[in-house]
Amino acid sequence: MVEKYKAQYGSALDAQSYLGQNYFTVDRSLIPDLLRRLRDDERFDYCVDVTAAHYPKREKQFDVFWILYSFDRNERVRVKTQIADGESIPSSVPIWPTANWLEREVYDMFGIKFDGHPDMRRILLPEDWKGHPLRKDYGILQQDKEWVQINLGIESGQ
Amino acid sequence: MIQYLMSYLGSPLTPGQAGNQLWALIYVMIIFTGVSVAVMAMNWLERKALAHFQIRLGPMRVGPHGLLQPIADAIKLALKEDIIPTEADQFVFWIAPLIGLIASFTVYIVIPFGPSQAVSDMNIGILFMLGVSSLGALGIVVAGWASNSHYPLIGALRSSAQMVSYEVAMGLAVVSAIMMTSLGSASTGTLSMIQIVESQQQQGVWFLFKFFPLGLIAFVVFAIAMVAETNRAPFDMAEAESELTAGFHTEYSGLRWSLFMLAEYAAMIAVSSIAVTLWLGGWMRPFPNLLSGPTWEFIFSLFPGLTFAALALFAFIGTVRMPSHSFFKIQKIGLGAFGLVLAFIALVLFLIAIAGHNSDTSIAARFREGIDYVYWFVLKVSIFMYLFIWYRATWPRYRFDQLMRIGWKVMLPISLGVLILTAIVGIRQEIWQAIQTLLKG
Amino acid sequence: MNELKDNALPNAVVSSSANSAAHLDLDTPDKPYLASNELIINMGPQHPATHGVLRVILKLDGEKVLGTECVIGYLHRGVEKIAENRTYTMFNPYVDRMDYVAAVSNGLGYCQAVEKLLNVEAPPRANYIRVILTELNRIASHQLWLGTHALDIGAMTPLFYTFRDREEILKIFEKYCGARLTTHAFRIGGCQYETYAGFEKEVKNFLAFVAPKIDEYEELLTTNRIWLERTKNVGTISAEDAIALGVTGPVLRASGVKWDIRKAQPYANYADFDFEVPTGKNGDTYDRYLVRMVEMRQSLRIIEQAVNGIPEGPIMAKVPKVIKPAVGEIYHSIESPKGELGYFIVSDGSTQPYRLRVRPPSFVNLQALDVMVRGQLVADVVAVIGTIDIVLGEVDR
Amino acid sequence: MVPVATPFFFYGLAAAAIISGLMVITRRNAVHSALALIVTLLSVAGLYLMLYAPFVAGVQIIVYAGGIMVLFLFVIMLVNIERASKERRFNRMWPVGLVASCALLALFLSAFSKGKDMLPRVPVPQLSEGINTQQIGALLYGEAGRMGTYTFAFEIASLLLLVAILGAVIMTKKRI
Repeated sequence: MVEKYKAQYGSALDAQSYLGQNYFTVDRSLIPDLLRRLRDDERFDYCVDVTAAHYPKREKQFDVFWILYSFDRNERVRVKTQIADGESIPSSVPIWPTANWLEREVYDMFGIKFDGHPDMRRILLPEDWKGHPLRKDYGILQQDKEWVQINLGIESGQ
Repeated sequence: MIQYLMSYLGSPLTPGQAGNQLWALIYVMIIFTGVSVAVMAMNWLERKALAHFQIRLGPMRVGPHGLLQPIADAIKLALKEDIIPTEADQFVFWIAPLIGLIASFTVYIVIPFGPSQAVSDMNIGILFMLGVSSLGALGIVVAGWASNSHYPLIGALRSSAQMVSYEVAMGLAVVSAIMMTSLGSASTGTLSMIQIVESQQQQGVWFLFKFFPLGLIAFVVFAIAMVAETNRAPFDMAEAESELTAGFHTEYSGLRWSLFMLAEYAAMIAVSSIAVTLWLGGWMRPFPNLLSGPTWEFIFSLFPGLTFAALALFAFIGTVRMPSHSFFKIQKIGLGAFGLVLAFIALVLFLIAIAGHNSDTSIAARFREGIDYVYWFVLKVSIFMYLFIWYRATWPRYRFDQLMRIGWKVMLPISLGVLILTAIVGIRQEIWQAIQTLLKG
Repeated sequence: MNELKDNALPNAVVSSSANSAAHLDLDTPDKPYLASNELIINMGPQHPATHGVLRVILKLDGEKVLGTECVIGYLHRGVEKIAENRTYTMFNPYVDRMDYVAAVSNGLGYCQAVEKLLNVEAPPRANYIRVILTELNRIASHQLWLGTHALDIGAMTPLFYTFRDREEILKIFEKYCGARLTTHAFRIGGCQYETYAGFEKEVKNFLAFVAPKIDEYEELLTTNRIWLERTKNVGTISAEDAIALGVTGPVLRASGVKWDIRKAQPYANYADFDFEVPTGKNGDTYDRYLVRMVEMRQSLRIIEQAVNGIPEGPIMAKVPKVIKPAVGEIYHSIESPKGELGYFIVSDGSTQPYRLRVRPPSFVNLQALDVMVRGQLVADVVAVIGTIDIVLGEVDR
Repeated sequence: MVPVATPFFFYGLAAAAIISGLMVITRRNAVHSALALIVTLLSVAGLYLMLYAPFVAGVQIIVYAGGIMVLFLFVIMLVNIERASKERRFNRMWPVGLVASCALLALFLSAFSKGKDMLPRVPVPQLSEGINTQQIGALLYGEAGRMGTYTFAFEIASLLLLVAILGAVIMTKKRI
């Protein structure tokens, strides 16, 4: 499987393994394509999770992860790609409907937009909240004081 | 004065028939207070019985074994802030609980607790009952609408549809019982509640067992429909708390809310009374024809006293079994006093029974009779009340469409079939004769 | 025109939620005069049957559900953000606060994920203790689910029965680690506490106690006509849909997919035990109920085997005092009572996780609510919410 | 059987019927109208009772006030009330209504002025309250082998109702 994809995509794809867990590090341009092929050809029919991590010091600030599982092969694989701040990424909702809320959560927490997502709104935080809490530059005690004052009527905003 | 009392007690007529307005008024007041107290007792009983079904204790703090809990509840509800939502239709919101309450209390006019122990014996008694109790649905519907909120509205829609549909099955079941009154050897049909019971006595059979199993089926249909009519579990769609928070009375609070509860429980007692009157021989004691004679009369007239004595015994056992901690001191005294009151009532009842046995025409005899009638009637009704609680503890709730399906596709055909079969079985001889003449001619 | 129509809806319509309900397609074409309206009902966040602070916006035609929209996040505490600011050891108690009904499972998943990252194994005795407690917790979680689910459908009594029996489990937890709900029972590398004296006996007593109780619940419900009518063919989800929506746990198994991480990718020492993975056929509420009932019994089997086979030995592996995993990332998941509970940890070599992601089963399963209730009635919504078995602490984290 | 305060009850009920009848057509809110209609129906039921026709009164309550009005309310609640109440109450049709009611008034007045001569002079037999129900039964269904006066009309009416029910079912059900 790995060889096949490596041959096709060349240097845009890199397969690695850490502590027995396999993952692909791929270029952003491969994203909807590779995921679709993983599902259709390799039977990774269950998208366990979509998530991200923030590296503010890097040029491409975000790592986006897809954790996939195949019922047939009883095997997990991770797909990982890097994108810059403000850049958007194709949504995987057409491939796995379950990505809907997961991508919304990523958007909510990191501010990464997914193109083609049917309902790109915040999910856990209120719609008009400012800031994306899981970015590293968002302090742990930080709050959207303005929102709290307006919506909850708490003067101190805490 | 005594003469006057005597003349009334000796009269076999209800105050309504005798045209005695004063007595009628007194009766109305007695029934009103009686029903209110019964509702309170029912409230306590329901919480206790439900609790014991569910391996818990229920109210234990207010009074011994929570006996004073209904009073505490009543005070709490009366003192609570009465909230009317700003967007609600004020007038309708205000009047809705009253409609329900008036409807469910008005039916008590015709409920016969004995041959003369009713406010009035209307010639259309059962029709009046069904009609007035169907007005109770209006209270719920209007309450749900007036709250101007979604859950009450859905609750109101559900309950109006439910009540109207189950009224049909209920009415047909009632008709088959009424039909039985005209199918005795020497009886004519009647709608009067008192005459229905008397007709059962004449025919020597409770309608439950008449044309077995037709009477039984009609009774079961009625028993199911009456649970739906009163919006009780498992048909409590209108106030399904897990779906509609509280259904039609979501926006109600305080006294107004308690009026709804009062109406609901009063309606429960009322429909149970209909069932008792129509199928279970009303006020009659078991086997009034078979085990007749003064001795049997005397034995059966001891039952009220025995019941109270048993209750007193329970209270005394409870007093003894209460832990000997200073905390329980007052409760212990309270329960003991309660037991004493019960024992005293039992004693009075025994005395009346004995006095009534010895003289046949005195006030005591009349009293004994009246007590017997009311006792058996209340006993039968309380079996139904217990069933209501039992249902609630045991069954999940039906879904609305399933409820309607049962109402229209199961209950209605069954009750219609029972009605037709009752008629055929009732006039089988006439039919047989007609066939014979047809064959001859 | 639209304004008029909105006015016509009684005031319970959530005007403030206009934007969150946007994709429900509220702008239906104008209806003729005296037409009946579609109702928009706001169920929750304060509603007796939404199991906490879930808010579901229902679009109804009469009583029929045309669409739902879940609004979540009322319980959001930023667990993942907290993790980035705590050391690995300090974060351990926080995971108990996610699925507080199955806190032991959460702790197990987290501890094992970090152990994997450190590349250590918990010693066998610790694994046995972990399995016993986790399975006890699974029973407790299912009991709580059963009670509340039955209450949603209108049966009051099972709630009290299940809570009575769950109490026994909580007593064992309390004796073992001092806490009943948020247990913090395990440590990274094993267990902190040795079992107390008489632990085995008490667990065995519990097994003997609870098996007839499960029969008791089944007696009340399994063949109850009303229960059957309320749960059969309600909230059906096909196996394909369930997989596509990432549904896991009993909900997936009830749809006929025989997949349990305990069997598929055994963790701890589940490979040593003999147990069945129950599956359903129709994927409806009733099948999910049956699957969970069987699961409780299977858990009893596992516990019995574990209690009988518990070995002597250490309960902690050799773990450094300061946990400082090497740079790398790891995903580890376990079968929590609700489904696949995963932890994805990115380590940058420091004492704190660089990024810790929790893959919550309730959150993902809740997504399937819309598929399950479309076209059903309002009463079914509460039944389905109950049957998915969500814990809002885990959905919102 | 002495009637109590008959004139008082008669005028009270009549006034209640008329006032609530007026409220039915003047209230803007359909639910208020419906409630007023219930009061009207109940007052009429009371009038029936005064005519020693308890069965008719009971049926009036059970069918109209209890059954039909609940269904009315059911329908009204599903309907856009706020909008209906914003519409003008007396619309373009009011001249027609005025003419019709004037004609009706004229008819009543002429009947009243001609007085009792129009009505048969035969005294109406005073029936006992007790047998009212049986008499209705006899009229509708017949008794002792004899067909009742209105048996045929009654059956025709029930057939009509059945047709109406079938029509309603067909109209609402998309697929039979």
